[in-house]
Amino acid sequence: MYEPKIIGFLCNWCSYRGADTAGMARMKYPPNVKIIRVPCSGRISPELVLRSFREGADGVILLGCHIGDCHYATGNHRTAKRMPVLKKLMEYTGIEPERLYINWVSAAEGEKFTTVIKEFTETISALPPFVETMK
Amino acid sequence: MTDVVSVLDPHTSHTKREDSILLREVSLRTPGESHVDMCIQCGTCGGSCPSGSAMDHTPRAIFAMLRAGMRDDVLNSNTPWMCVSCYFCTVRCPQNIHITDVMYTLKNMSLEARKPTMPVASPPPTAWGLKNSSIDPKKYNPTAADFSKTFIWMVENFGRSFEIGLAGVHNVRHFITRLPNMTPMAIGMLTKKGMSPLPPKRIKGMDQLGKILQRAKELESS
Amino acid sequence: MKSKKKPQERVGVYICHCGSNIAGVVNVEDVSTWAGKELEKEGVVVARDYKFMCSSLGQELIEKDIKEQGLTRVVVAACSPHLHEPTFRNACSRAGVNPYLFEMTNIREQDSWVTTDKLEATKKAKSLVSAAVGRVVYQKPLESLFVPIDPNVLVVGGGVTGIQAALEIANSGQHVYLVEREPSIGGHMAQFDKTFPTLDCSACILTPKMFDAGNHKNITMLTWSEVEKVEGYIGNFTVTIRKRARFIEESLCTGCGVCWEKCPKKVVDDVFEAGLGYRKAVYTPFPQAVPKYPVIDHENCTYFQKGTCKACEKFCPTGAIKFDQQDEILTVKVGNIILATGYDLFDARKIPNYGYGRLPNVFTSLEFERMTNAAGPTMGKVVLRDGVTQPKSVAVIHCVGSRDKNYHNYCSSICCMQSLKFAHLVKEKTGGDVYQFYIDMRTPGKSYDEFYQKIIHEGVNMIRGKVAEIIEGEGGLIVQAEDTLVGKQRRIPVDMVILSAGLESRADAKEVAQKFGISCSADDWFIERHPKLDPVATMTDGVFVAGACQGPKDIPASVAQGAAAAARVLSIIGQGEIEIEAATAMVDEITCVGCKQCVASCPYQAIQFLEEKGKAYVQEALCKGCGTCVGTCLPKSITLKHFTDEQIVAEMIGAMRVMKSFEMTEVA
Amino acid sequence: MSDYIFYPGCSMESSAKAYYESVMAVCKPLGIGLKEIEDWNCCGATEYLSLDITPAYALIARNLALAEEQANGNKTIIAPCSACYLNLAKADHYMHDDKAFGNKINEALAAGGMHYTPGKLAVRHLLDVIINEVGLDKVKENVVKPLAGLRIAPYLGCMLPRPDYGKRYSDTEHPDELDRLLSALGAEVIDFPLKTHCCGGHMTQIGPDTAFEMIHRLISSADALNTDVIVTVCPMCQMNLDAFQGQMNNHFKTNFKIPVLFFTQLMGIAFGEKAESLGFGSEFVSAAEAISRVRVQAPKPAEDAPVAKKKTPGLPMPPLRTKTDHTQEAGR
Repeated sequence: MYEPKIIGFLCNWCSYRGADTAGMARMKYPPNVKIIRVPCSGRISPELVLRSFREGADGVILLGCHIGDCHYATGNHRTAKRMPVLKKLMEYTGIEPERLYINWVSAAEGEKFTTVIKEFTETISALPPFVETMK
Repeated sequence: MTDVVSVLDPHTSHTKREDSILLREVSLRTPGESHVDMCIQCGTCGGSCPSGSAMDHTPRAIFAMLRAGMRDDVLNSNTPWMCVSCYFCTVRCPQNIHITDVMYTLKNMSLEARKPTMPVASPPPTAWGLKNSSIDPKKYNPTAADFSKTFIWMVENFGRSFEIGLAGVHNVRHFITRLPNMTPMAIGMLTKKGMSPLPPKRIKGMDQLGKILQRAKELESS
Repeated sequence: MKSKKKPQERVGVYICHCGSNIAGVVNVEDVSTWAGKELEKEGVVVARDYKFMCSSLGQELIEKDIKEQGLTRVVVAACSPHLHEPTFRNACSRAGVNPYLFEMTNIREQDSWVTTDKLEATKKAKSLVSAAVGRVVYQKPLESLFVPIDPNVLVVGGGVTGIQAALEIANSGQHVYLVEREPSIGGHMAQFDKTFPTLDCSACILTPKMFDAGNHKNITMLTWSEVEKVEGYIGNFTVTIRKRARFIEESLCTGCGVCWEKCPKKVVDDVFEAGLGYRKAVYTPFPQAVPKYPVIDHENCTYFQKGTCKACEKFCPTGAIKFDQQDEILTVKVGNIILATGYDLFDARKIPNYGYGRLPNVFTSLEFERMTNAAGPTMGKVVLRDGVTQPKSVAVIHCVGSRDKNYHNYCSSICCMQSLKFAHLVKEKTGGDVYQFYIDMRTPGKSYDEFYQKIIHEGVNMIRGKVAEIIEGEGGLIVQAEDTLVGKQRRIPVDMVILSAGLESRADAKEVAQKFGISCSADDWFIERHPKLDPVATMTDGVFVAGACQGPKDIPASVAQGAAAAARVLSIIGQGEIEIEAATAMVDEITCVGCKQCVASCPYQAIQFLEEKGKAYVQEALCKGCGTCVGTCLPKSITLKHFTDEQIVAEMIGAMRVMKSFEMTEVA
Repeated sequence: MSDYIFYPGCSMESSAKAYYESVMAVCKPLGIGLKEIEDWNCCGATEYLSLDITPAYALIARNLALAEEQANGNKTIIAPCSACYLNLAKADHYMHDDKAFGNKINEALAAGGMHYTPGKLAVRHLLDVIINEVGLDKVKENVVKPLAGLRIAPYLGCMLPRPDYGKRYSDTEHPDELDRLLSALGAEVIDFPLKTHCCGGHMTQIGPDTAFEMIHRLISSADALNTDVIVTVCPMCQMNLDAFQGQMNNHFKTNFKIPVLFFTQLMGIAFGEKAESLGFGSEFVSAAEAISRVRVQAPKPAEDAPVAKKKTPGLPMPPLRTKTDHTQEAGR
């Protein structure tokens, strides 16, 4: 059993605060996800996701505001369009598309945040380490 | 000097640990997420219950007793046995507690507490002969449990139930004085409804069903 | 994305114990020693742990180290940056380090509070510190831009909260646009007869405030109006308001009331009279309405629907009726916005077992408020639905739709006191029996519990139990509940039932939140910036919330919030100018290929395309720093300051460095 | 004609033969093909659950496993008895909801060489299928003898609308499905306030006094509303209200005589089927008189019609919630 390394890109306005909400409610989740705060999920370019894998991540989770709730009005619309394409590309190049996960978590949804993190960590744990798949 | 604890009501001497054990046991034995620990004692269940008047404690009180770890009192109560499974409490409960399902669990537990002297898959005795148990047979109304047992005895032997036999056996045992009252109805069942007084034909897969139930019982007790 | 040679920086790392909040789970001493040793090659020269980094002593520690050790970068591992990032940025700034050379990492909300295993938590803290150190060396000093603040203010919602906020601001000499959806300001408070616990007359205390607001030289009142669009940012909002056609020429109308006297069309008034009374098709909701001008409800007006009637026009002495009036679209410039949009009453018809809507003599709290109001549909008489019979016994049911996972999980906070008030009013007006069905009596507040005791003394029957069902029977209604203190089911026959329905967020709360760029909680209440310390601000600078739109509240709390929001706005106006986002995007003109993808992606139209150069250009004052353009730019020509690829990659490498080193030690 | 898997349940073989016959008679014209599960066993009613939870669910699940085996491409099990319907639905729900529990039950089934995939089949009651699959238009097409003038109290009992795991009914306390169906047959449908209250269930056997109390509440309420016939969807409800009406009368010294029929029996009448083929005559309180009125379509005696209350100009009532209200909320 290995400890998967997961990079979590979280929107500063919603999901990062959702993670804070989970903390304030003392909900528990596995420590594998390393959270990187970004102003908006739309900031994350496909290259950054791929770079995470190159630097040794086993999974990448990208959490933004619910569609319609974006702090910047439409930043997350880009995420919603961009990331499914990236997943297809990953599949094409032989990276399991499950290694990238996109969801919307608001500042109030501490519980949803916890569930999402738990489930994603489980998913990634079930996969072999990323470096092994690339051999 | 008298020990302070000894003069207190026995329930107050429960440790917190014991209390939560009972609540957790009920929760674990109920399928799905029963939310039994979430009760806020609002009384919606007790107010909704159509057979509440026949219960010695309202369902709400039972939940409080579970929380207090009052195992014997809960398992001696007739409350679960009076439940008619109308699900009013379940859909109205503001805390989404699956009250009807919890009542089934409590019935299971209540019978289990009497198990050493009680064969299951046969027409059961009317008196329990409980000697080494804290369960008080006098406080306990065995009619309901008995009805369940008679019913199951039929299912386990034929694969199907038949009402007239069931009602007959049951009433002879428990409501012998009501029989004169019942006779016209029984005759009606036979004549008007054309029901047969004989047991139903056994299902073909009786062997298979027996094996399944046997395995299920093992799983239950494990 | 090519990382240049690592800059030589002197980094200070500070680990906060936060009392036992962090130190109780994370081994902070271990983290700081580790950082001092293992991260030395990353530039760490000082690593300390301290009980409370946010205390003045903790801040002084940083300032001292900057001066004495010549730190060029600072990392604090403590709580969420949403709480203390400004604190530490200021500390750095005081000691001469640009605030953007500071990085904060969250080892409380996102580590010690969410991780059970102490070793795991310590390891995660190390990983987070390593990430922050990795990033901070790539951070660049940034200078903030300052923009002037427009002193005008927009207040949305003309209930008691909005009126209070508007008056506070207007009295200080600033101009306020007060927008109200209904024909008159006043809100829910105008509908009530008495207020708890003092039982003073609601109208008597509200109408003077309404009058003041209506006549204030600094308040532009826009009733029968709604905000359509909000653009801009703190200090510089442009707001588009639709002023719906009243079909009344305000400059001519004297409010004499002839029009509604003569109007032949009677309509059930489901807003102000809560469905219990009638109004005409041309109406003011109530006699003391502010402004005094009526509106014509064109959906019900005979002329608009059938083409003939015009009774109002015929009788209007000043010729103020204008059937051809059109909606007006106004654009106003404001610097700050206060939302005070209030609440909706829970729809009691959703609870089938209470029979509201099916059983005539089941009333909601708002209906009963109108019934007891001397100016209401029954002239203040408490009667059954037939309009004449006085009930001999009344049941008041608490927590209708509140504290119930099937409807709303929260406590509506006002219903206990409101129900006790109803009990008093029924007793006073009919002398009948009153039964209060409650789950828990919640009377926190000045003089509230004393009021409860007074009501018990008046002989009200208190039954602790949530009502299971209300059915017709025994010539009236039967209320069935468990009296939980007795442990028995009770069936109590009464003539009338009042449902103390809970408060819920406005049906369009989500839309409104989107319009103003703020967020809603799971129950659709507007979310404040901090539940304790910043209750009226929101995550969007310049937009404030006050009153029941943020959560259930009684009148005193709403008024206090209205005033609080006004104070916050005035303090911003007093500053004259405001710092805006320094982390803006920037185009590298050398690599830009002029594809214009970024122009289309920008939510703020902040990116211009310079035709003559064939390059994109970011207008910094408009850029809000979301970085969507960066994610879109194919040749990677756009950088978002403070969130550059270099910084993000360094952060992730830093984080994973620790995970890797641990794996190795575990294997070894 | 679409096919459904059919689980009749024990009562249909004995006390509720009338239900069985009438179900068969009305399903045909509605295009509902019923394929009975071969060698099904009793669902255990509420009794087995009281005794031993795991075997109880295993007992129910055997039927689900048989149905899955014999499904032949069909996805829906129709159970006409409310208790059977709920038990089957409940087993499916919990096996799906609580994975560990589902595995346990499947482990028991494996002892008999069987398996059920939770969530594979939809368990539905006949009423729900008629309303939501077949549709009332199709029902109306088949009506040749409208039940005009017959005042019916629709009575659903508990286990159909509650807890309603599949969210198939409009409400858990005042659903309108049966009302709409009976209206489509041309009957005069009473807004029966106790339509989902309890019939007494097994209390007739274990605590008759309580049961009589509950039956009395239902029957007297129906009587106060000038009901000609109470219509049920469940053999247990029918039995309790019909067969125990006499004993209840003795207990309370009352003399109610309200016939209690299955909804399919009245559907059959409206569809022009012969009363004999619909199991009429097997009820304790004879429905002959009530039905004869429909057959000759005699107008109702004036004095029986409800006296319209003179409307005084009272306070307005809130409007009733509509279907659109429900759907709009679901969207919120």
